[in-house]
Amino acid sequence: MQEVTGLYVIAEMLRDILGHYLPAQYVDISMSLINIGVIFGIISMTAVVLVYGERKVSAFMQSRSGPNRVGPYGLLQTIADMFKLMSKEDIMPAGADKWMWILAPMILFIPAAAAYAVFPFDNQAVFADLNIGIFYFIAVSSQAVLPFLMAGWASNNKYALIGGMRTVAQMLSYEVPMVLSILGVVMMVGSMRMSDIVAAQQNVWFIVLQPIAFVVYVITATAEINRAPFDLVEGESEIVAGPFTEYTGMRFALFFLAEYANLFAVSAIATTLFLGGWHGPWLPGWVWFFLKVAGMVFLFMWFRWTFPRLRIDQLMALGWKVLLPLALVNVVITGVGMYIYQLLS
Amino acid sequence: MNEWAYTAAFFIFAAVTVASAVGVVTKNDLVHSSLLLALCFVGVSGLYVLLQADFLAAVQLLVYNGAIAIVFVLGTMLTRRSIRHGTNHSEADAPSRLIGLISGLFVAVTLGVIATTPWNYSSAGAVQDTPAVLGRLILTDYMIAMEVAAVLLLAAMIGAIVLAKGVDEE
Amino acid sequence: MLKTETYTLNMGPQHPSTHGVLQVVLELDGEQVVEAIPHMGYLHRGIEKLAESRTYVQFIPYTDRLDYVSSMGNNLGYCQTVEKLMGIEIPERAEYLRIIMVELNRIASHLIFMGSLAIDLGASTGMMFGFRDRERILDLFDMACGARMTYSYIRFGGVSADLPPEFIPALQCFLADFPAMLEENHGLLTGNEILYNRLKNNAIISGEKAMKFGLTGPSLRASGIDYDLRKVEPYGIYDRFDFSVPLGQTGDSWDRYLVRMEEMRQSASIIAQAVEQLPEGPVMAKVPKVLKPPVGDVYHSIENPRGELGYYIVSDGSPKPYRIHVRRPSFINLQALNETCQGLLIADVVAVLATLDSLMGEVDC
Amino acid sequence: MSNNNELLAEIQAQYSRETQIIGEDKQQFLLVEPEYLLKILGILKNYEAYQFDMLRNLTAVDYLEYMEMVYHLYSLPLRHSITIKARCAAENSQMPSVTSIWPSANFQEREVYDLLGITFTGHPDLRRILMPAEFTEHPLRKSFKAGAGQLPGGGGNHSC
Repeated sequence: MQEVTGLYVIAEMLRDILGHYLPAQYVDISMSLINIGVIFGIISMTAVVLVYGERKVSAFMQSRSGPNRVGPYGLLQTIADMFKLMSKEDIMPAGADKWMWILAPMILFIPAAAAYAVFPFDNQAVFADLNIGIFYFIAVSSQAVLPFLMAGWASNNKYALIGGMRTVAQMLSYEVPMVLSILGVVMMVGSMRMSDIVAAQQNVWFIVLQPIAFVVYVITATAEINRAPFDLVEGESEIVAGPFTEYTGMRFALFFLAEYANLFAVSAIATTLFLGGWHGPWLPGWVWFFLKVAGMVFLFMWFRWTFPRLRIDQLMALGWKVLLPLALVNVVITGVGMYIYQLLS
Repeated sequence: MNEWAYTAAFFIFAAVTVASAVGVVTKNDLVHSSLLLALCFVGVSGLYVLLQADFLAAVQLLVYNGAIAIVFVLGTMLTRRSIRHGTNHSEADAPSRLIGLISGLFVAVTLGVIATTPWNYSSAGAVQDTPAVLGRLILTDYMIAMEVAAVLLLAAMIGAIVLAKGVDEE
Repeated sequence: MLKTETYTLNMGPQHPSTHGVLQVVLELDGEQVVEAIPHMGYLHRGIEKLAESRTYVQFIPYTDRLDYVSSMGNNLGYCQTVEKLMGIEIPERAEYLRIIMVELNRIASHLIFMGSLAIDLGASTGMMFGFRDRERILDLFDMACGARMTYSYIRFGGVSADLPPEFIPALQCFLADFPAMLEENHGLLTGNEILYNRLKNNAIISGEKAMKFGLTGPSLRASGIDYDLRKVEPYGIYDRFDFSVPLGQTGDSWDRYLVRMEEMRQSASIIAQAVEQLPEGPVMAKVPKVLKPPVGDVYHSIENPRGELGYYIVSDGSPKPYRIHVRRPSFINLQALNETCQGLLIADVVAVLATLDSLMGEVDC
Repeated sequence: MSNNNELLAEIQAQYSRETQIIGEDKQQFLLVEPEYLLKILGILKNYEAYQFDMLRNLTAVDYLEYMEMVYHLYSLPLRHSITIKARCAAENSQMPSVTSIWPSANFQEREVYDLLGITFTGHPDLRRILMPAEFTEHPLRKSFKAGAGQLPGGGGNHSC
């Protein structure tokens, strides 16, 4: 094990302080609660920061200045928007399936938040360092399909329903190459534990050893979180806003919160799997982690603001005919490479 | 903390599983039924976690909830919306009564077996790295079984593609 | 094998990509279009009826509001028709100014086409680029006539005002920058694999079909039919300029896009030639205060960015027209929508609407 | 566009029974009897000497005593144009549809039907195109006086 640094030190300090006042068994519970609180803090902060970031990035790419009125450099624009959304009228379409309609955005938020439990923000700073960490992430993020479908169906709106149907087609087909692209990394590490994966990259990042997997992962991840050029689910010029068409105010905001939470999540996974997680010289580990995540987020934003949208048949063809074989080939190459490496050493 | 937390978690997951399973049968709307089925799967995977079978729990989530339940829900949603009420009849007609009777008998027999079996408690600790062990088993002892299943699934997939593509009219 | 039922989806009149208030009733089989029937009239203002109670001059501002992204062309078509009816000769300088304005407006209009096509296909940056570049042209118009959208700049006998001194340097600056702008747009959109795949071999309208639908303008030329009124029936002084008419090969959406992109370059070349040859002199002929065209009727058409814009005017000798009919290219081009969309996906309907480039202000008149 | 006077004279000479030339020297048109309209237009489109393959513009004018249809034709291969007119009664106006010759007349004939109330026989889909379906009048008729409240609901509720 490495020497203990960064966030873990803070956590230990906190644990010490709590230990003075509370009996031992409550310290664990309190620390869990604090961790959960921190994770929710991160989720809501990422949404606020990323919405602002997205607007500034898009403005930069479109030679505009972006938000610049509310607060210095428009920093408070997202906060203002949040208040605006909260004050909006809550409209429910006639003929909507009431409970399903209300539950959909809330349920969507659960997998988005649950995925954060396994991110190694820093050395030892994982809420739950499961031995099936990355597999847990895949399983949890696959749950995002149902809420979209519920929202689309419950809205009693054809655009929403088409959007819901597209979600299923898209997410199910892109999950397969995504899993296979991750498999290459898992094969090399021999473990699905997030901290093991990061530790294995101390010398060489996996983006060097697994370039194909990285490319496949980035493309499939873009599709998983429904961002351009794979934003067919909301495809605003075709189906208005897909499943979100009938949602207003806070419910609409919840969808967006989940979208940005997911954007952060896939970037964090890319960082963990391919970019060496919290490894990096000079700076503390968690700073490196967030810097790399920011880089990935920027990449996803760059995609969104330069690419047109694919058509549904092209999307499916790309997923099944290009990415899936590519990911399979990568698995084979990895296996052969590992075998040769073992023979040589 | 651990003891009562686990107990509480068990009862919560068990309640969710049973309640949603009952809902699947009694709900009047097929779409609601299939969504409750998804919830039931989630409850079951929670129970797996409590049994320290976390890999199995994740598989349950991914395969049953992430794929099978979605296909169920999708299928039911594609039926026409206007006639969705009463798509899942639960009238007390003769076949329903018969099925109810058989199910009741099945439950009674199962409960009886559970109650009368002398269960042995395993003293061995839970396997820590389940995926590795499972992977090794699948690729050695159960190789043929897995390959057979794979071929079967492939055939099913080809069949599905043929069905979905349809045949030209002429 | 699997039996599926079709369903109806109302696209519009309030929809992000119908470019105004067009309603397309889609009959869908899954995402595949069985039928796409356009319903228009949401923006119908009865301009043709209004014309009958206005004098000839009073009708000029109404033409601005037809195809409101290429108002200069509408002004020109109407003024030339009335001039033809009355036999008014206009000064040389005015002729050149008209050409400069109309061609600038063609570029502005095609930039909007490019932008709206981009946003309809999900590339919002393309739209921003289009509108950003168009802004330069609107500034020029603002300089010349004080308006950015509804110019009424071209009048009977010439144009409403001579250019301010700062106009020509600004125009030359724009012309110098324009190739770079176009290059940037090509780099963002034309070079994009996804855009290419979305448009190439999609929604093919053969030359024969284009004639059947009555298409005109770039959409017709994309199908390979050489019909540009600036060449086949040069109005104004178009015969004095050296330019080529870009033609498409297959008539797919990609050709419709490329033809318009190339037309922008040709327009810029026409403007450059016009600026070079621009004579000094008056910009307005002597035209009577109250226009009373002789009894008779006349049809005259010009090449507008969206196709053949024709005016049919019947005069009974009074100061007010007896009847004005406008042949609106957008309206007639919409005939292609239904048949072209059949068998395509929803996403393609949007692309077809964008590449046919119908503008509702003109469709509904 | 120059109206080709010699061409007009030639056509008129050939089909003197069905057509006549109206208008002065600079503005000459070929007036066709409605019952021969389809025949003459068909000849104009298909005969090698004419080849009017493009229907540029189609509209109608209300002259109170009669309605006048105007067809502006153009030939892509031969690059010449011609104007054809045809007249029908102001009441219960009826005209043969030219959609069988030029399918592109579809929308324009619908527009004329909608705004001027000329019924086109043989049109595949003769519905109102700009005005709401339940509107009963024809606004471009000279007898139509525009005013408020003529549309159902006071405005223009389009019901499709």
